[in-house]
Amino acid sequence: MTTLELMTGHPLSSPEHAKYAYLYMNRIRKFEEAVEDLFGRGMMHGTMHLSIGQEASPTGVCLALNINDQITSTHRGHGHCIAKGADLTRMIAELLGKEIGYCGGRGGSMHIADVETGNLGANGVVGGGIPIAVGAALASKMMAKGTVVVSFFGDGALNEGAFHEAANMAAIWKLPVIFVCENNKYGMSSSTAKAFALENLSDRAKGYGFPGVTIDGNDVVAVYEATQAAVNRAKAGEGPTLIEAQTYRWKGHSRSDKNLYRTKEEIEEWKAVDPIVRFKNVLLERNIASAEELAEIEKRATDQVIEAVNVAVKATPATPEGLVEAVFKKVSA
Amino acid sequence: MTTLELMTGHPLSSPEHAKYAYLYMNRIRKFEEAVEDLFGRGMMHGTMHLSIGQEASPTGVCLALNINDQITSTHRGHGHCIAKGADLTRMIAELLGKEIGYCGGRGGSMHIADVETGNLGANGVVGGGIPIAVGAALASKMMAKGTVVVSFFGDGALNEGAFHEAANMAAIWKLPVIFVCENNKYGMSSSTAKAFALENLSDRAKGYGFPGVTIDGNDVVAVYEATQAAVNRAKAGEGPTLIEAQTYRWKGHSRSDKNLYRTKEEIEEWKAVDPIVRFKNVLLERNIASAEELAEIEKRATDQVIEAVNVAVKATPATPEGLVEAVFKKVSA
Amino acid sequence: MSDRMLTMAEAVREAMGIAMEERPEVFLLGEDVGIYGGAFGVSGDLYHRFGSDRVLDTPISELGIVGAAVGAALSGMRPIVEIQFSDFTAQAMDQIANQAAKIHFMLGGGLHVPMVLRTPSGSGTGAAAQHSQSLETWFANVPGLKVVMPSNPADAKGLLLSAIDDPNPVIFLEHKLLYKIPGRDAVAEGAERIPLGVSKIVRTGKDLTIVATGVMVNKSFEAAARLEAEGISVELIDPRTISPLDMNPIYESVDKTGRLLVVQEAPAHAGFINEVVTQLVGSPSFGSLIAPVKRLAGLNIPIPYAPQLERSAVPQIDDIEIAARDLVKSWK
Amino acid sequence: MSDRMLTMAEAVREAMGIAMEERPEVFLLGEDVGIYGGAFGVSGDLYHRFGSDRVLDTPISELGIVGAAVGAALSGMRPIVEIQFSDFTAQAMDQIANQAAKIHFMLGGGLHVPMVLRTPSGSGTGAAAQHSQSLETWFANVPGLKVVMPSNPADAKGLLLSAIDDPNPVIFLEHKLLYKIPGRDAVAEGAERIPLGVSKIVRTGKDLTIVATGVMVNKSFEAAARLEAEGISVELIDPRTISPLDMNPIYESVDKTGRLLVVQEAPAHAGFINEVVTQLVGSPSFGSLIAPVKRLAGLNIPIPYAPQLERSAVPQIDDIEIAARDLVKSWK
Ligand SMILES: Cc1ncc(C[n+]2csc(CCOP(=O)(O)OP(=O)(O)O)c2C)c(N)n1
Ligand SMILES: Cc1ncc(C[n+]2csc(CCOP(=O)(O)OP(=O)(O)O)c2C)c(N)n1
Ligand SMILES: [Mg+2]
Ligand SMILES: [Mg+2]
Repeated sequence: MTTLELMTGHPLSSPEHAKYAYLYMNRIRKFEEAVEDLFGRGMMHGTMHLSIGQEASPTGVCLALNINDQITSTHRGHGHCIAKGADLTRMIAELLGKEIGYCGGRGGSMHIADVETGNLGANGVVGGGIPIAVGAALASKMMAKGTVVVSFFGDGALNEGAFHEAANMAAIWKLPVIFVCENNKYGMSSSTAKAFALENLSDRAKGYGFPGVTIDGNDVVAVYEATQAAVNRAKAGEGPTLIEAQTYRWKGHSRSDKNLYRTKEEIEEWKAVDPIVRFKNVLLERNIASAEELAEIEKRATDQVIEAVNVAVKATPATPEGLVEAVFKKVSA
Repeated sequence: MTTLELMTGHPLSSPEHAKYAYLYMNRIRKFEEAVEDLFGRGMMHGTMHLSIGQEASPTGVCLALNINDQITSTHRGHGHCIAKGADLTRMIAELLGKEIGYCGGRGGSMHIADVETGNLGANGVVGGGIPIAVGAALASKMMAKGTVVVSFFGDGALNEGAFHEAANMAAIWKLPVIFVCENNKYGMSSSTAKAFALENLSDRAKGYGFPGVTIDGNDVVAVYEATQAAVNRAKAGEGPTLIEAQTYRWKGHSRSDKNLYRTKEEIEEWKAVDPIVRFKNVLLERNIASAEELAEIEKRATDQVIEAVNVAVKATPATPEGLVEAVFKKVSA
Repeated sequence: MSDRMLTMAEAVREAMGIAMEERPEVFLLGEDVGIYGGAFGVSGDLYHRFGSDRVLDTPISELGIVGAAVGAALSGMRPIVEIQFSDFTAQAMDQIANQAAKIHFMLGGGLHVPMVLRTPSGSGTGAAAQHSQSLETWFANVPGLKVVMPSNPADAKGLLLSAIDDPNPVIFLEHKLLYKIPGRDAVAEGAERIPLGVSKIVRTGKDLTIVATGVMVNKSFEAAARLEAEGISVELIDPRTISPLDMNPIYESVDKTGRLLVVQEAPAHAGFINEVVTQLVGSPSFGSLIAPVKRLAGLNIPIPYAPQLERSAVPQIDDIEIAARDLVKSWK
Repeated sequence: MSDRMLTMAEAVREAMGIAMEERPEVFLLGEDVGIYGGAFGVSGDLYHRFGSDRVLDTPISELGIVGAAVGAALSGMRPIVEIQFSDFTAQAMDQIANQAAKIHFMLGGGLHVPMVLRTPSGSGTGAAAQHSQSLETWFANVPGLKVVMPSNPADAKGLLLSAIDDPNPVIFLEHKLLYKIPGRDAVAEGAERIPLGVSKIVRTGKDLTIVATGVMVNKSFEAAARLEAEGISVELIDPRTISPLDMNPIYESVDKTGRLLVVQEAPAHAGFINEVVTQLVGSPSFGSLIAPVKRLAGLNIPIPYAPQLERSAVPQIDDIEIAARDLVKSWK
């Protein structure tokens, strides 16, 4: 098991928090690199959507959440899942179609859910998780749980009817939900410049009557702070917030992407603002951690991912037995 | 045939325009009263959604349109249909299930379409016409028709995903479409206060990046002026406008409404701002028409509706023959 | 006549009330289910009994409503969704078919979606093509959904209580024509459940088996009563839940009668009743048939508005009577 | 091998290109159909050939996209919509089923909707439950839609040209597994149409009739080739359009073979192939059957992700071979 004690709090509130944040960003990065490698070596099936370059957003958001707080995630969801505290081995095992995988091999990358850490699941449907998050927030309110729900989604998802209907319901019922739009500039090949007639996508919140903020999504501190403010608002019964976290995906949309819709220069520009390097520099500048300590954390992240891969590769493949029975949950007598 | 020459222009630009506007508001009112009566006498089937109290909006909007401009309409669509120039006899005939009805008895109140006057149809689906209007506007742009499309819909429809997706597409492609939201304060029993967290519903346009205006929807002049401005914008290639026309339906939502969700006082308040009486007073105050002339127009409207009913009642009922063949348009060889 | 001769609307309301009393996590949400009492009056006074939190009026946002129910169901609640007309499940199909139906399986079994989606179905009210569809086939073809089509108030009550208990998403299709007429049988007091997945033999007979769904059960019952007079004895079976489908009573019946007529309101083409035919044809009871199986279904047309047109679009009692008589007389 | 051995992606692209050259009112819209060339590379270079107005990239808004196509179709254009995965027609079902399918009929015949909705369908790519469905039954049960399921590039080209010509909405389901493999037959040059509503006899035989749809036609063809070696002669029929459905070649075939196996990828329960069975059973050819009709279909489960699971979820060549052999050997 690679799961660690989950931490909550400002990434700069203590060296432990800082190292935790740094570790998690690195875990996500290393995990994604391992996934890419497994695909490249033909060990993995289906497709994949890597979030390399976007690690600050899940990490910063989840630092503002407790284990009972819930999230909904997306096709590009490995980072959300990891940041919320999922076990790397069971994640890799899922990607490899193993029995110990989070979905028993039935879901794959686009459907990983770790119920124990409050992850209601990645979702293969763009926008599909947003109404579900609102429903979870409704349950939180009805049951007076005191929890919040974060719905992660991309810029493209903002144009789905699902966002609209869910956002309005959250607004009128003042539900404890936070809409985190990871604006990585493209929905597949569709640039936000073409898909929106808005300066800031967070302006979309104006149409529903709740606040929208645009933040530097490659700055884990900014992400944390915006989320924490939204959590406070949600817990005070003031309703939802839309956070537009501006970021960038370094890799293609998925396996089949030829990157025809963007330039090499643009990709390079964004690589220059690597969220991991940026946070590292903050930690070094402020003397929160030494270069050696950070190198050690990077290595720990790598080791954890390698171990997860090793265990997962050796695990028993899922078998078709019982699939038909697995469709429905048994009615208890 | 009761169809008149259609007029375009400011309702106060000439006495003819003023009388035309007055006639049309009265035609709508009398038509709706006749429908209510036919229902009451058990001559009509299905359900009905009356727009009594809302006559200024279709009338004012359509004065800014030409016959080639298109509209999409709603379940509460008699007024839109009449204002766009449809034949009253064929409308009543449709409601009575007659062969000469606009839909040959296949559609009824919720589906009346008069292709010749550019009415793409009432729609039984809340929000259903909005994406269709955007598509018609896309065709107008692609074919360089120079026409505009108006989509009429209610306040309730603003919360459908259909509005959202259509509005954004219109915004990014700067399509010549005008969204006319007839805010009559309720979507069935659901008040705008409960269904929205917005002061003005026109603020919803802010989430898409095009203008939204809130107007007095019981003032035919205000409606015309707002529409004309939107038409100008649309024709200049500047894209859509959302017009929120504030109005009120005097009658229940449909047959089965017990009016439990609103007060008698509220209804009375709105009756006091009857759009027809208000326009009449303007015309009298400004000496645009005399009381006698206006009474004559009212009578003309009544007569036209009575004649339509008389002809329609006697017309041949639609028969089931050929229904199966009517599902598809014949493939031409 | 007992005072328990409820209408379907009353029976459904009673079941919801019982479930809400039994469990705090049960709640109803939908358009106009509150003070309005529901477009067809089904929720009635529940709003006054349970308050606006548990009888929750929503904006006109079907996709959002079903999504909210899915999310709430995943998080400890047990929502009952009312969609005002089954036609508007079209707006919500992603949440119904791609989310609710698949989550338990696809996410590995750790989550489940105890949600009931109730919605008025069918034609006969002059509401035309967008308010009159019978869409059960859509749901029946989606693995992960259970689909219930009660034909009478007594069944509706017991089946709905089971549906609410069920840890899986259940689509509950209520035929509009049944809302206002009392059923033939008294509705049981109390909270007795009728299990999902059990076909009901509505009347026994020996010459012909009719399998019908929804309001067609009632029409078939009338037709059978008429045929009785001429000595034709009809066995009528109502599957009640079409997913899962209980074929055994159908096999047994056909083994006895040798003749099968299947009846549904939905369009014939690719419609649900073909499932009954196909399962029968693939079963040993195939050998019991002494006549070709006959199908009666809605025409392949959108439901038209005018009453004379609307009637022609779906099977009527006469049609069932004629088809049944023909099957018995022509095949000995 | 001729250079006209195109893949399905190439054939579909060629048809679109021809139609766009023939008529200025034809245009393609959908997510990433432009410079990206389509999620499955189907639109390819059309963007460069016809420009961004006629190969129109849209936001991720399936309901809006189909609605825009409906509105454009009503107003003189002839849109081809690409929905990236057929699963996301769920988002657009209102515009598909409640609007496009009904407008011509419901509005009295004065308007019509010449729109083609193309979308990749089916499993086999490891994309799991929300990207692998076979939803043809939904569309086939909606009056007013034509539904095409090409099983090979040559048919796809000719059928798509007819679909674009058609004044009615056509749902065109392209199986993903066929996109990248060349068909067995060369694709004709030019713009020849293959009419909708005509079943194709893919191979003739005398012992058994197989009716299969989509990629199952190809799997059945392989199975038939294997069975040939053991002296079992299979007649294989591909309906190609399932709505309207051309049953005559199927009747004739069953009259000859006396045995029928129907095969589809979609889940069995309430699935389309039941229509074939039911029509047959209600026809005079019922009397020609010497064996019960057999059905092979997807399991009633969401499509799972892992390859070993995914394979088990839908019929494979072996399954078809075994079922076919069994039918012939067990029923003489
Ligand atoms: C409803 C739906 N439409 C289309 C797709 C295909 N698709 C998958 S991801 C994607 C782009 C999503 O863009 P965005 O929301 O910005 O997320 P990102 O991929 O950039 O993280 C598309 C179009 C889908 N999965 N679901
Ligand atoms: C998609 C959909 N959902 C629900 C309904 C049922 N319904 C018909 S009219 C109506 C209220 C519509 O309110 P609004 O848009 O404000 O129009 P108004 O009736 O006030 O003119 C509802 C809920 C419907 N016809 N379509
Ligand atoms: Mg994006
Ligand atoms: Mg309203």
